[in-house]
Amino acid sequence: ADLDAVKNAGTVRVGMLVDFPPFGIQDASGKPDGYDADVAKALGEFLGVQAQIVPVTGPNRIPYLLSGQVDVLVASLGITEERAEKVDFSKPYAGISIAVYGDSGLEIAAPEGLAGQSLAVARASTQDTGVSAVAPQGTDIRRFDDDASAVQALMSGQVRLIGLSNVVFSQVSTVAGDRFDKKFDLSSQVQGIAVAPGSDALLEQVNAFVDQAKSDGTLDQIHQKWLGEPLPDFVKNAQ
Amino acid sequence: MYQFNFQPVFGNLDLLLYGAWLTVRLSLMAMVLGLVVSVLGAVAKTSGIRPLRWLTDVYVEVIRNTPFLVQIFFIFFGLPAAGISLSPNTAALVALVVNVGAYGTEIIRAGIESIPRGQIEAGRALGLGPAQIFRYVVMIPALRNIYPSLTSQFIYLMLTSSVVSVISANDLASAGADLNARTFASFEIYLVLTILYFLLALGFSTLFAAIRRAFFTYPASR
Amino acid sequence: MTEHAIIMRAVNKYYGAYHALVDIDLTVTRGERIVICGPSGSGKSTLIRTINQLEPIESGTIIVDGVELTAGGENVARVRQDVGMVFQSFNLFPHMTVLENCVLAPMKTRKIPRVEAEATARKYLERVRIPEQADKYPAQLSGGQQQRVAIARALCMKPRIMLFDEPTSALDPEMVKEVLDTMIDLAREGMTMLCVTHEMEFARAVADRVIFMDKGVIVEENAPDQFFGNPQNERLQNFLGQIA
Amino acid sequence: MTEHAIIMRAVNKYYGAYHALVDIDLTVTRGERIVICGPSGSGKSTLIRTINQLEPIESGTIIVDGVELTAGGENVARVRQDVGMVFQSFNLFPHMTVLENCVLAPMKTRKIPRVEAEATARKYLERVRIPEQADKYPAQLSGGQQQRVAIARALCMKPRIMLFDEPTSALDPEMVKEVLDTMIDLAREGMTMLCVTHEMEFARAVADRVIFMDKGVIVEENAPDQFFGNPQNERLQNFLGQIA
Amino acid sequence: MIREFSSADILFIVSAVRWTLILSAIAFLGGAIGGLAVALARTAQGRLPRRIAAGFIQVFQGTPLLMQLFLVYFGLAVLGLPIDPLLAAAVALTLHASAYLGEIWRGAIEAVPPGQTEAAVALSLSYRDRMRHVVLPQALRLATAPTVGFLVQLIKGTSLASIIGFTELTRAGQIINNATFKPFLVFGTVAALYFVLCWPLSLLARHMEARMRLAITR
Ligand SMILES: Nc1ncnc2c1ncn2[C@@H]1O[C@H](COP(=O)(O)OP(=O)(O)OP(=O)(O)O)[C@@H](O)[C@H]1O
Ligand SMILES: Nc1ncnc2c1ncn2[C@@H]1O[C@H](COP(=O)(O)OP(=O)(O)OP(=O)(O)O)[C@@H](O)[C@H]1O
Ligand SMILES: [Mg+2]
Ligand SMILES: [Mg+2]
Repeated sequence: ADLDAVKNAGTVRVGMLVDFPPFGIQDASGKPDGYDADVAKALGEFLGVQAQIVPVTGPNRIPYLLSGQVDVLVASLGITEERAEKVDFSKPYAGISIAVYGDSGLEIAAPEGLAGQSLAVARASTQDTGVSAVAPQGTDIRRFDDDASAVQALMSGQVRLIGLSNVVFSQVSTVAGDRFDKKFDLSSQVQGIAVAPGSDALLEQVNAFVDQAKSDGTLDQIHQKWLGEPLPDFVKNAQ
Repeated sequence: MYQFNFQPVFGNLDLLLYGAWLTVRLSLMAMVLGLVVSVLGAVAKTSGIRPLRWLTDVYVEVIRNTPFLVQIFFIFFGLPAAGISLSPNTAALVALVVNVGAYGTEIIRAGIESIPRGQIEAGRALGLGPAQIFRYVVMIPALRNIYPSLTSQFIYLMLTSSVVSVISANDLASAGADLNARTFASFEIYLVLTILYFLLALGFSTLFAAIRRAFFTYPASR
Repeated sequence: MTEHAIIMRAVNKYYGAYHALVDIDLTVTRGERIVICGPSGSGKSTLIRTINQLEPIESGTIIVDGVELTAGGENVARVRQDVGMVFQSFNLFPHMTVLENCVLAPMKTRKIPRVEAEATARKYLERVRIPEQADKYPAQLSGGQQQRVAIARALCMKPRIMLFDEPTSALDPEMVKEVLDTMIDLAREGMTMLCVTHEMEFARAVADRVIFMDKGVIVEENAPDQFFGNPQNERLQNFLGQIA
Repeated sequence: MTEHAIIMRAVNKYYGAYHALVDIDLTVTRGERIVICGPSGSGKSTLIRTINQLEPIESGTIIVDGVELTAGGENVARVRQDVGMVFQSFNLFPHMTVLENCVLAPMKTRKIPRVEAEATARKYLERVRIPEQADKYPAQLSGGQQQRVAIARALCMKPRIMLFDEPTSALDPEMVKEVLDTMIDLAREGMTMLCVTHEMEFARAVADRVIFMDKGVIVEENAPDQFFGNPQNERLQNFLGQIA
Repeated sequence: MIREFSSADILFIVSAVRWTLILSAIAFLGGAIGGLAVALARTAQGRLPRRIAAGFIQVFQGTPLLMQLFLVYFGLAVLGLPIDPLLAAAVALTLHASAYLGEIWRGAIEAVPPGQTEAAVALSLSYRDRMRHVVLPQALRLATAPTVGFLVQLIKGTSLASIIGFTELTRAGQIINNATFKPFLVFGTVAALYFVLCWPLSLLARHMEARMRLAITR
């Protein structure tokens, strides 16, 4: 829906993940929380409307947007070319870096080393695209429905490698100690707020919001709260 | 309004068709093995051996009253802890067999119990042993009596198999999901997936009807 | 080979608390033809079913063809091969053709090769006068034809004794005669037969002895002319009045 | 009210390609009692089932109680209320007590209040001599009792015509008599009756006319003494020889 | 950042049972009405209603519920008919349950011996009275056990409604698992809850089946 519709309704419906810590989680009372939730609230304030959060999942977040069930996605959606064909992205509001991690005993330093190994990723995630782009022939890429399942595959020994964001990996380390380490970086990935194609006025406002939140320190503050450091430079500087 | 564009789907139809083939293969193997498990389960349940009956009961009730998703999860992620590490496709097959085996056990048991006592007595009066009676007298009519329930359970199995993508096993649904991840043409993909599943179900119904004609069409008594 | 086909001594049978057979004593000589009658529920079926151990007994002795039936074991299987049984409701196997019905048991229990078993089967189908039905399924036959297949099936095991449990009572009147004629043929050939039936004509024609049961007890036992002409027991007199 | 209870003219009935009734002509006077017999598959059931339109016919005319049964429509419902039917297999409603079986149709189709319907039902249960069974379920009764309930249930609709399709052939020999006695009572009271049966004693006792069918054709039709004493048709002579 | 699996999580999962129950109830009510219609159409005299009902059953038994839910919710919205998720779930689940129940009940109706219908016809009962007083009560007895059995499958099947945004039992488990990485604890709890919901129903079905077998063999 475009800006008029949002203003008329008095609420902006924001799709976000609730199973992607620390960007989207549920707090102890079951309410959506996390980096994306705080950004969504700030966006609502900026637009002068109520932000109504709609929990979505990785596989169905784009259908939610395209079928008009939500107005915007603040759903840790990495900006990629393929996605940009379906949805319109704002300027980046967050970013993560993605890498291949795995059993500490494995000696792998570059994509070529993946041949003959099995590696877990969350289906349709940025790391899925990233790994698929560089993996040589003979890599057994196993696509799970979400990061949790992929991590579970790693932990239970079903795979020895995983494509994961730094953010999630740091959480894994707290449980698994030094059983796993980083093999090589894939990419850093910036994430954008997405609107349905044709919602140009809304997109303009969202971009204005992102600019303002970057310059007035709002995003730094939220990033600090959830990830323990200010918004990284590669996000600030990205176009 | 949304502009439908089937190009990404038809451009990759070969992937979906390959996925459909995987689903067919997975379901067929699960059906055959599941039938074996079901017959064994039903024999155990109707046998006089109490612990065996009790064990089968526990198996059947636990499986029938918990979701398939959880079952497949435990088989794939849980068994490695016990030293049994199955590949995704094998784990999917095992989970499906375990699942359909529980439903099938109950169905086939009902079939066995639907055989008139007189049939078994006739077998005994002819001097046939219990195993021979089961094999030659009971089995075919029992399967015939419950054939519709059994085959609809098999179709249900085929549809349920779409869940196996959660453990990264390959099938039609996961082919669709992969394509979705690349093209984001969700509606088009789901529509085509639904049609493909429908065609598979239709195909299986036709196959089952053919099997019935081949093996179970003796004239029914009036 | 003894001269006695069946000896029952002080046989008692219970269904739970119900006393279904009370102190049954019965001796059947080889080649003898016995008809059993009596009101519904009097224990006729139970009696003949104990003879091939379809029903276990609680006390007493049953000796069939010189073999004592102790509970279970080898003996039972051996005896069952020697004792053919024909049920009221035929109990043909519906998923097999007539011929398959007839060759199953000889092939599986006597290990007779198929060719030979089929030859025997066809011979007995001829004997019951339905050779042309060999390849049909039971459901395609009339009741009378089905019962004759059941008789042929039992004969294919070459039993020394045949048991019949109301073999004609599920049949249409016209078909009764077909089956009775078949049974009369068998009787003429000297087969030992026990037959539960209310067909009094049949009893008169072939029975050596007629037995009347009531409430699990053998109440009267006599040659047919005495049995029908001069019944002693009051219940029997009543019974004969009803079914005449 | 006409004097003719049933008139059938040139009635033909097919099951698919099978010609089940061939040019049937039959006139039944009010109060007449007719027995129909014939070999299995000869079309006896089919014939009486066409009279209350359980089977549609392909050509010809059937007039019941002055009402012509054209395909479907009001007429059929009206005629059915006047024609009671008793089946070989009783077909009592197993989930209702005897009394409920009897009052269902009068209450639903004739809109008779329950009290009155129950009074009528009890009267007819008395008539068939089982008033004490009113509150039992069918499964708790013997076959003979069930069949008498079926008769009472049909009578509760106060039909002018009763059709019986082998009402005693599913019964044990002892129970046959109970049911035949009930039917003889009814016949004495002047009810128009068509009865398929092989009970020749019954036919001799009550029938005004006996009809013999073969292959869908009425082959012979005569008063009982002629019918049994001096059968013309060869097939009938044969048939009588078989069932005697 | 990995949270411990806490009592709040258990509470969250337990409270998600609410949605599982609501969705099951809707599906069952809708399915009962739709299923009866399908079963009656499938056993009707006319060829047309029989064909239509057969086609309906073939389609909705032949496609995964997941896809049905997806297409009803997102598909209708894409076609310009935005639809409330609860309504979408109700529609899809009703169609799904109608097909299955219709098929179960058709079988039960056909299992009532034809003599019963003939006796009712001979007593001149109308179609309605015949169905209502004679056929359906008897069919009901045959149908209860498989119906309850299907209800168990339905309860588990409602987990698919998470694709259109319902946080019911299974989805709640996934969410908590993603935050805690304790799959066995989380899904063990989920499985136990399903078992608690379904097991009594299974017992009931089995009990009814046993009672019916007694009634029939009496
Ligand atoms: N399996 C069983 N459990 C309990 N009681 C039984 C069983 N089988 C038979 N009975 C009872 O034992 C008695 C004798 O039964 P049986 O079948 O031998 O009678 P029958 O003389 O053959 O009667 P019919 O002429 O009706 O066949 C009856 O009262 C019957 O109810
Ligand atoms: N629904 C049907 N479809 C096809 N053929 C049928 C059907 N009902 C009866 N028939 C055939 O019609 C013929 C007459 O059947 P009908 O039941 O009237 O015979 P019947 O004289 O009553 O025989 P019975 O003494 O065995 O009851 C038979 O050959 C039968 O096979
Ligand atoms: Mg008996
Ligand atoms: Mg008939």
